[in-house]
Amino acid sequence: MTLLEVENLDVHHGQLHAVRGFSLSVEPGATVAVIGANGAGKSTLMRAIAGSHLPTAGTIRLGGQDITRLPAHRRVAQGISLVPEGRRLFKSLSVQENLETGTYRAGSGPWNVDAVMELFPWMRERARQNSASLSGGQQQAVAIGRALVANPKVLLIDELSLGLAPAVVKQMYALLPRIVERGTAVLLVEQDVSQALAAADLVHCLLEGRTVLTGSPQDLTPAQVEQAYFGLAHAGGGPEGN
Amino acid sequence: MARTTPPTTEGTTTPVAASAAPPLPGALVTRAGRASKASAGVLALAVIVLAALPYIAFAGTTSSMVTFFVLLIMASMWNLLAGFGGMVSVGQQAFVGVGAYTVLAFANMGINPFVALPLAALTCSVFAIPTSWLAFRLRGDYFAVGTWVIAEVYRLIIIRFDSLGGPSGMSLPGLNGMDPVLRGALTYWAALALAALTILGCYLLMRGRTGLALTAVRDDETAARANGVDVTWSKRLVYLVSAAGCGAAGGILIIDSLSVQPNAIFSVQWSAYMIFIVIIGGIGYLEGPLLGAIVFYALQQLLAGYGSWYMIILGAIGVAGAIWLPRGLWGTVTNKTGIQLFPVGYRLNQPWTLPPNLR
Amino acid sequence: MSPLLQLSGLDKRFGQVVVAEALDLTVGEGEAVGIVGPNGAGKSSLFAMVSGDLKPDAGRVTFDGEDVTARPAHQRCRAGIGRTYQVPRPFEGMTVFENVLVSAAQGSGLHGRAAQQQAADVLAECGLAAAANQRAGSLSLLQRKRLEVARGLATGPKLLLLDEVAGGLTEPEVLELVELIGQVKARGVAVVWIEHVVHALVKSVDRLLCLAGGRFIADGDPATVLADPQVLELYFGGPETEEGAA
Amino acid sequence: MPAAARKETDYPMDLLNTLVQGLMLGGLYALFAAGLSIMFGVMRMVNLAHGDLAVIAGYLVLVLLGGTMFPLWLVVLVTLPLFAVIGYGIHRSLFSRSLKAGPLSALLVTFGLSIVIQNGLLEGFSADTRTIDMGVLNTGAFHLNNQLSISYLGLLTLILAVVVIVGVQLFLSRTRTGKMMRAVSDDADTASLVGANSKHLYAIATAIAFGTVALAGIMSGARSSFDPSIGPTQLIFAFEAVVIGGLGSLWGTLAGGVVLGLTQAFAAHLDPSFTILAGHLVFLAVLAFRPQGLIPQRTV
Repeated sequence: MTLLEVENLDVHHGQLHAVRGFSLSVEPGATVAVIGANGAGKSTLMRAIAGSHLPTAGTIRLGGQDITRLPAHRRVAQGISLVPEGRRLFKSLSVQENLETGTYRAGSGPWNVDAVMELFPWMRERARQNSASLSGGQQQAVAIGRALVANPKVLLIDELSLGLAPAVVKQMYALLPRIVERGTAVLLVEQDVSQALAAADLVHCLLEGRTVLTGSPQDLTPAQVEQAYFGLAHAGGGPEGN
Repeated sequence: MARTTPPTTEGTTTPVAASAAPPLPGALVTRAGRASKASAGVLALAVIVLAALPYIAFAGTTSSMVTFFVLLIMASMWNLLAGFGGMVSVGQQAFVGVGAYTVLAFANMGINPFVALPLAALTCSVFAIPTSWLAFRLRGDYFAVGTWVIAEVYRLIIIRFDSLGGPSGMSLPGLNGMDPVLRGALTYWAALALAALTILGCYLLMRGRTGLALTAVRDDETAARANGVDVTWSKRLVYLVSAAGCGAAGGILIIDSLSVQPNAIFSVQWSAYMIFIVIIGGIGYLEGPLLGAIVFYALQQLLAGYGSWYMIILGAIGVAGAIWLPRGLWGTVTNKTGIQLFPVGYRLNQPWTLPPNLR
Repeated sequence: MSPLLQLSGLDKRFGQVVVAEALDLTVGEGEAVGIVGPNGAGKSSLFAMVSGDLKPDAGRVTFDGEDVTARPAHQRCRAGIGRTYQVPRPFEGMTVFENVLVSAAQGSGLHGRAAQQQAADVLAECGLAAAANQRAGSLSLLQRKRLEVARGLATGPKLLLLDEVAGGLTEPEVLELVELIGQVKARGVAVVWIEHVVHALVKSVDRLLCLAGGRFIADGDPATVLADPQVLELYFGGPETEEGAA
Repeated sequence: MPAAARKETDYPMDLLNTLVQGLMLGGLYALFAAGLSIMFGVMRMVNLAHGDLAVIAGYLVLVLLGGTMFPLWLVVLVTLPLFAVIGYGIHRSLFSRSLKAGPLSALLVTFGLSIVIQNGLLEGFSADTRTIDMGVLNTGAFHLNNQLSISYLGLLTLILAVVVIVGVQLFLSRTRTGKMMRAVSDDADTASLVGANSKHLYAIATAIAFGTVALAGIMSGARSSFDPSIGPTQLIFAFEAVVIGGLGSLWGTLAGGVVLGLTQAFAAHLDPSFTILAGHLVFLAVLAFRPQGLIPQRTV
């Protein structure tokens, strides 16, 4: 049965029609990636699924239940957690406290603060430190941990690799299987195409708010992806290329 | 394309003149429409009728109208300050008080209070310079309460001067010998003249180069700065102008009541009135204070018999207005109809709205 | 080309985040420079430091032979630095014409008819003449982006900073914008353009730089920079993984 | 001269007495300021009706004492939670709407509320001044020697101020709700992504602020007389304590209250008519030379 189902979603960001007729479905235990250049509407899409930004049209269903109009803070208990773009840790809270905020409306499941600290052993030593003193990669880890302890059915990650050193990006992606193996589906948006292609079971490429290319990574050629990504050829990147 | 008509520059073209004839093909912009031509006429007529009021109405009526003009002046000044400068002050009573006491001080020196009125305005803008230096360190809510404290400081300093009556205040010398009817009429005319001057002054200010910059500051400070507007200078100018206006209003108040009481003249109530009038009328619109003052005055007349209930109702209306009618009455009207009483805008004329090859 | 804008040793950090580290950049008169780079690389902060919205922690900004590091934003604008904002910031309560008139009157210091003339001309050039008397708050995204450019131009700049003016536009709209920037260049105005819509950028600039982690990692003609392994790695994680994914 | 000589010898004791009185007055100001500081710290909102709420609490206690057979401690115990509940309700119905309508709106709404409260009280209780009779608390004091005495009420107020500030500090740092409140204050949008309902949490902050200001109003009503119009004065003192101490820092607020109390006490010692002005001038001096306040660090 489909876990998360998005149908014909339209989202406006002020005057900007950021997401246009977007549809997607995520199966339990799957990793789905949405790729695209900046301004393609990826973050707006994630925020709409998480409930921070109400869509103008379309429906979002979780486990068959319509949650399109549910406010963000109530979606957490339903099983949706978002790791927001730019980490957005609570800067006056310590590492431990940041993780604890995630348990506020947590569902039951394998994740708790201890389990996250086992995943990232360095966190134990720095638990009392202010989160603003962490490096970018460490902040990203805390942000993922904060979302995980709510035991979401679907974990949304907005720009996992953003602003991180390549080595750290590899570490972050290495984590994903360990999250998925405990039953959580992952939906992520990414500018870093290669990592997304390597990690995902299914890829959507977004250009100006529309899906221009979709498929499993094995079936897509680099030329197709590059075209869709930069929009160098119009009409949605056919395999003919440049 | 003949573009031989004299240049249309701001300030020199009155709304009446600009709309008297249809714009010539070469005129670049128009500054006023037909509605404003009518409204200018109505306003001028209103001023003339009001000026004749002491000859037709009872002294009681003209005396209560003085309050109306004072409130109109204060509210216009607060609108300039908060609506265009983004500075929400709860401390404008500082200048109301300083203005009143300046008239008193000059009267003590033997200068006619009516003559002292412009001096009061001037004194207030001088006082506003060091005040702004301190107050401009604060933003938002803190600016509001900070200006309030500054007003309190002015009050506490002034009551230390025994020559100005100390904490209990004193009566205004210099007008005692005058015939009460004549004095009442003179006060009325002074208030009317100042109110008309305030509105005209605001209009001319907002119509000119500075007004355009101020409107930009109102809409987006950062973008205004990036497009060459000296935001700090604009704000300081507005602050000084509004101090002067409130000072003149304070001067009228002491002339009208012939005495001053420090707690009353420095009361935060004046700020409450200004805010109420502007919020109800429409903040950031020149028409707002005028409409708000009329509503306020009407409510005052209607509810005057109910004691403190009057203020309770005013407060409640203010709360409701701030939440549900953020643009005020005038903002709502003008957004729906596009009507403007005081057009300060520019309309680019027909040929210029076409692409160059079609002009 | 004599240098118009010179940045030397700019440093800026917000807490742990470095947005500029010993940053140097020289832009010649009339030169068109593009800047690409991932989100959070410090591109918008760079503009803010040039236009005076943001104070660098260290380093100097020299414009037209003068050190402007300590000058406030409005003075830099009057000196000839025009800019646009990534998220358009029109004066929503004013008409389009009035918006541009603010820049013409305050930014380029023109008075009366001359300012109005300049505003009208810029509107025509930017394809906004027909919307001149509309309220800026009612504009579409494309029109807002054009208005940003129009205001920047009306300040009479020697240097125009464009911050993602093509983002969020449809393909034909982007092409119209590219044409407009071409006209600006033709008038001898230097342009620095930050853009994610890379194909629009490469059509317009002579030189491309890539900013990452607060420093420039590539600088050269657009084709070379876009083929630079470091740049590719930023976007696609390096050429070898690119093949690996196929 | 014998008179002058006697004054000379008493001078240190005199100063000590002023210091003690100033400290206790500072405690009262800190108690007033705590609520203002909490609301600013959590939701960046200045409640201009803050002082008037304290006055309502004073009148409510008077009414309850007069109308019921309840002893004072029970009346206080009823009043504080009642105020907290009212605070929660007012936030959900009024403040949250005004916060959404923009920063100007919140200021205007609370200012309007202040006018409504002042005039409502005037209508209900007339302009006569009143005091809350707390029996021995009002009059009693520890007499350390014949110059130096510490009044029960002053000491209790100071202790309550410290207890309230420590208590709120512990609540924010130790409890789940307190931590979420800090999270919401940092970034309300992100906090909603971990399940925080910012309206609810803000309303709790308002409830705490209302409860503490009610306590301040009661203590102040026992210490000196009050009438419907003194709210704005209380607000200004509280505001000065917050700014002197440093925005958003509760410890700073305590320090700010004490600085203000000491300033006023020493000024009164020199010239009673200079008392209030001296406090204002210290406040303006802080604005001019140390706008970040004494303890600028944000702890709320």
